[in-house]
Amino acid sequence: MSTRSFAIGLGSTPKRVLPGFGLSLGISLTFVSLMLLLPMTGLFGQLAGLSLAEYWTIITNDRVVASYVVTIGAAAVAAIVNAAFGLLLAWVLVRYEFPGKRLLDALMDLPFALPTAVAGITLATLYASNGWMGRLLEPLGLQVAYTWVGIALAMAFTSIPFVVRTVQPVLEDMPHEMDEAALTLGASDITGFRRVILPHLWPALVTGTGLAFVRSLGEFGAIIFIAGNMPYETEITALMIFVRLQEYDYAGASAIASVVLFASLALLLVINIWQGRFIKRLHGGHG
Amino acid sequence: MSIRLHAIGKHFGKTQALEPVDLDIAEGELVGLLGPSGSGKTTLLRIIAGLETADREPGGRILFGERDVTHLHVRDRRIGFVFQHYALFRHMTVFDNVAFGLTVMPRKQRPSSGEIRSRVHRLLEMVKLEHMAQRYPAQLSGGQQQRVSLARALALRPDVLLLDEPFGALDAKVRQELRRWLRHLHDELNFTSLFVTHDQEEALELSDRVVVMSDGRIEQIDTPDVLYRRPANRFVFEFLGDVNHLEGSVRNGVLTCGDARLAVDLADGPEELLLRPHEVELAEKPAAHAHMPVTVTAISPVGAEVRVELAADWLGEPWLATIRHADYERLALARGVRLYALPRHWHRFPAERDHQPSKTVATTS
Amino acid sequence: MQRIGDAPAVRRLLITAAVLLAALFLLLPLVAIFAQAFARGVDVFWANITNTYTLAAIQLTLVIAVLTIPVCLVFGVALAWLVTRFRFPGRRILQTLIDIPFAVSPVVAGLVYLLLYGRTGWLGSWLDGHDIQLMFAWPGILMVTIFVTCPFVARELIPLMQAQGSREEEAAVTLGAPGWTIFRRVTLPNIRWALLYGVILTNARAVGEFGAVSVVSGAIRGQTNTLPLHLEQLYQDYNTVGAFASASLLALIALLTLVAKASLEWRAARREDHA
Amino acid sequence: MRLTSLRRTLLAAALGIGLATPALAAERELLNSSYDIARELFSAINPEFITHWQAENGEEVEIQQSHGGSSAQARAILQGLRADVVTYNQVTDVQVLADAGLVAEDWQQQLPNNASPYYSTTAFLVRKDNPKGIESWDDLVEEGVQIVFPNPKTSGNGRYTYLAAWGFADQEYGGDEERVHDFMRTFLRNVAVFDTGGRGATTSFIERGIGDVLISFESEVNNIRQEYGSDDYEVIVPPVSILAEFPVAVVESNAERNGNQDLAQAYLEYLYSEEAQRMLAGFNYRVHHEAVVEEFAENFPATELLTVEEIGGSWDEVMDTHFGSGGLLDQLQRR
Repeated sequence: MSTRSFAIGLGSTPKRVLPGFGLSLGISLTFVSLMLLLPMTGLFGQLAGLSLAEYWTIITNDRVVASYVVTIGAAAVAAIVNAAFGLLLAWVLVRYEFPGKRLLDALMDLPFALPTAVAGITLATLYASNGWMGRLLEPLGLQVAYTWVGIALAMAFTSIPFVVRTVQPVLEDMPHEMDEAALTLGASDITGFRRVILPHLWPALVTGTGLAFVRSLGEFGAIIFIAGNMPYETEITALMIFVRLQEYDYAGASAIASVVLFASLALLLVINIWQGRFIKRLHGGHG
Repeated sequence: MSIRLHAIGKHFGKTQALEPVDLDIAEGELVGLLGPSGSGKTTLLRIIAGLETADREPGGRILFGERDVTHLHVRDRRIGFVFQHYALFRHMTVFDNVAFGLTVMPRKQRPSSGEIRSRVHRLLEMVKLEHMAQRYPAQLSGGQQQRVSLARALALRPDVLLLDEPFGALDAKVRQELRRWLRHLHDELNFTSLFVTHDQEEALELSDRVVVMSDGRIEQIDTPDVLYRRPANRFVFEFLGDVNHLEGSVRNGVLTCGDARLAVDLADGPEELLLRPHEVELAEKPAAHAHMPVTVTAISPVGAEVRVELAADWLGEPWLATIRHADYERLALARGVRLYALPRHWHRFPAERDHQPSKTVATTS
Repeated sequence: MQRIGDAPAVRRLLITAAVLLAALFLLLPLVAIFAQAFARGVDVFWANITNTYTLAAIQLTLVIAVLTIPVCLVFGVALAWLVTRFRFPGRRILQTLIDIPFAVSPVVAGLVYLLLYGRTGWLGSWLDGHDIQLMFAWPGILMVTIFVTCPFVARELIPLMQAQGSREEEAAVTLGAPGWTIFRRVTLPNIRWALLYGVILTNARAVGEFGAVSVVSGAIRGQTNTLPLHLEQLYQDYNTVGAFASASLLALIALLTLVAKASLEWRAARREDHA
Repeated sequence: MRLTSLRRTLLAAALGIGLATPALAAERELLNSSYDIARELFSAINPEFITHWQAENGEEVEIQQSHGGSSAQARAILQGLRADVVTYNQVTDVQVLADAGLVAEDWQQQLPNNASPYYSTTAFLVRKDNPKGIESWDDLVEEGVQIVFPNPKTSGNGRYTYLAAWGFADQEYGGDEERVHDFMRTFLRNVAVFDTGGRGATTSFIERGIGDVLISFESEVNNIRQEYGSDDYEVIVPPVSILAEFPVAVVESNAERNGNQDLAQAYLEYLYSEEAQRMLAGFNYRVHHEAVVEEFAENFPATELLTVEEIGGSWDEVMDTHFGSGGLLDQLQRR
């Protein structure tokens, strides 16, 4: 994902002076309906075949519920780790000059560019107890592969660019007077960072972390190799969907998928609304 | 608290932004740093603030009173700094912005929250924004934001107040108002202030003394009055106001330029004389010492004086003269009217003595 | 210039931490892929790459990517133009809808296509009756690939076009330029880097998509196996070196993507410096 | 984006389609949908069959292979993958197709041995010298034994393992349900990793070094041992285990549509030929052809093989009571 893709634009939109409304509307609507909405009817068709009670039973099956806990827990840990790690990386990339900076910058997009299945087998190879990393970590009592730590790790890997690439441009655009104002008022580095810089980055950081979290909820390919898939302990929700498919239980799969889908969309919506409010406060909008 | 600088210079990479300078500012003084962009004035201000570090060589020093702050971090210098674009914290209310400096003090020195509240309210009262305390910066006008910024800078009762083009981003009317108000505030609280501006009018109006800078050098430090009347060099003279040029050659005490003649007390040779617009009088007839025919090309009777643009064959660039409204009426000026210019004073800055005091000659009409 | 966190010790600490973490977390996996691919020497690697089925998989993968890009391009540009240049009811909803592929797990994305176009789906049964096969053939793979990649170009363009506003286009309208000319001569030069960047991301994802494709591919070796699927099968076949050889090809494409992206950014940064 | 490069891209795309569309050769093509670990097996068998068919009929044919998880494969056919024949490792996956009317209802009667040309059983792979002394199922519930086998929820292989353990316990405890459940609970608790498929389990056991014993098909564990070095691992075939059939069937509607009925039938029948049976035995599958059985006798230790029916009734019942959502497996795994 790009440096700028998650920024919320503030440009105003004019009346229809410009040409191309019909054409662009036509293309967009055709595409959205055929490629996005029409297929989704398949999902809802399956759901329509379920009574509310059946739906409820499927999505509250205790093994499935356990998978929610594992998935959300690991995704939350991954998101929090990424928030810290992503902030550090964005900070270093924006604020400091050092040899290899461009390389580091380019490397940030690797998880998006690398197919998740490749990431999955590679992480599993690295962090298994006889892998390069596993060999170092195991003696320290930290088992990564086949534990929820591994799940969180795979999630963190696939979603780190969300945080870096949302925070980076905001940090770049932050005027240096903000730092200076804080310093002239006697703030220490830590206070200045906490009270001036962090609040400034907050919308971007929350957005990036939120997107990372959403992405982690749906990730399958990268996780499944390293998860261990123990019932109640290291089974993720995406696996529950996969299992239903193996059982030819399309309705069940659709039901669980719909939970993830709605949770993700709701979260995206909340992020958008919240960010809109925040930005309104920073940039005006009286009252 | 006085400010003393000794041999403070600054390089950015290979370019010298500031030649080593000395500067003394007395306690309670309000001093303007004036110069065109790139003259080093902002760099100097930021070095005093501690936002930039002066070059190690030649080992300059900065003293606030008796306190050597040369190697002190900006946060420990106890200065107030006002930024050109206000630099308010956008995510904080006006109140929180002003209170920031107090709330980040180490716990031991930090005033109680009640005291912070009353101090901030006193400051907001002073900048006439007490009713805006709970607003966010984005909801204020530029002038209001700059007042908040000032209140924020004063909250810590700094020894020294530094302002970087404080009114540069505001429109003319607000600028005028804030200027007067700053002068008041300064006289009332009596802190030592140093501000940067590129607007000579602002510098002359506001300052006790003005430091004129160009190309990383201090050209002159003086009161506005002296500065205007006795500019140290041609740069200062030209920078402080409109200038009319007269180029010609002198022979036997008379400077000739085309069909214009002016009696001067100078040796033979080429000369360039400079005149302020108010130093040019207009008359219907030439005088004994000056025969300088001109044509009026534009008149602008706005303000306390009338500005008249003059052109002539012997002039490379048109001249500007400012005359009183009474004279304007008496002479019945209109575009196309032919008159004679009569210089009352002129100034001369010989090139080889660029940095020497100027020679200013009054000619009696 | 004094800034927060400028103290040399802090700077050194943070840079070291960032570089170390990035090396362990991001670079090491990349190294591991190539290390595994060449674990049994260059010859074995080469034999795996030039295997008929691998070559077929590479070809299919590239074809899918090449077909996906223009579709995403047209859609992305049309949508971005629509939502940034006009106000109309439903604009926000439309903008949210294109996030669906981000919110849907790829396996589910494949599933919904299968449920619709598969033999038992309502469209699929009709198609089956007319002997048209979309699923388990390259059109199906193309369709799900478009589904998962379609937001990239649009998401790249929308913030940019929003920030730029439409003054320039309006100026062109006042000068009497026809619509297509406005787009080609005014809009396109302003957005071309973002556009290209969107294409790069689209390509990266199109080449690497596994979850959605695996559901609709049918995995017929030499026919409907894309490179990621082929990789997974080799892995299933105890051919670790072969799997990682394919993985290294995908990683190589990823690296090319990163290089292309980085060089675009540097170019953009240079242009800004000159401006 | 330069327009010239765009044009070039489009041109390449057009060329690409031309290349990607399978060449419509005159010869007939047969598509075999199979389970994912059978790739090498059919890579060996297919050329032999092609030669055989050419010799018999003078026609040149081509065999295409599709491999994947057995259930996913059957699902693909349900949704329109036009495979002519299926060669699976699970009866249920063929039955699904029969239920949908794609495969003859009496498919198990259409070919010998329940339409299962070869079979296998569930066996153990242990590390060198068998340090935990694992010989049979009851050794697996010992304290500290770590087991690796694929998830019965996602893998047919895993289901056989689960059922074999159940069958053993059922026999051992004479049908005492309480004790069988206890046994199974301990057995499942000793599982170190539940990979989604057989290959994942192998990787965990071999490459990641997890667990003391890998449970998989006898054919698999033997292949693994050959692949990864016979010195480091030992194959243990327990005295009691399960009969794992590898069912095959013609997908009639597809074969008809493709005009491949004769070819499909001949292909499956060929699997019963001595030639094919020998190849199968070479891949460590147990076969029925007597001469071949005799030839390979020492590779396949005698063991009591329980059928699925003996353990838990029909596959349908087994799937319901054991593996369905909320079934016995779920209950036994509940914390």
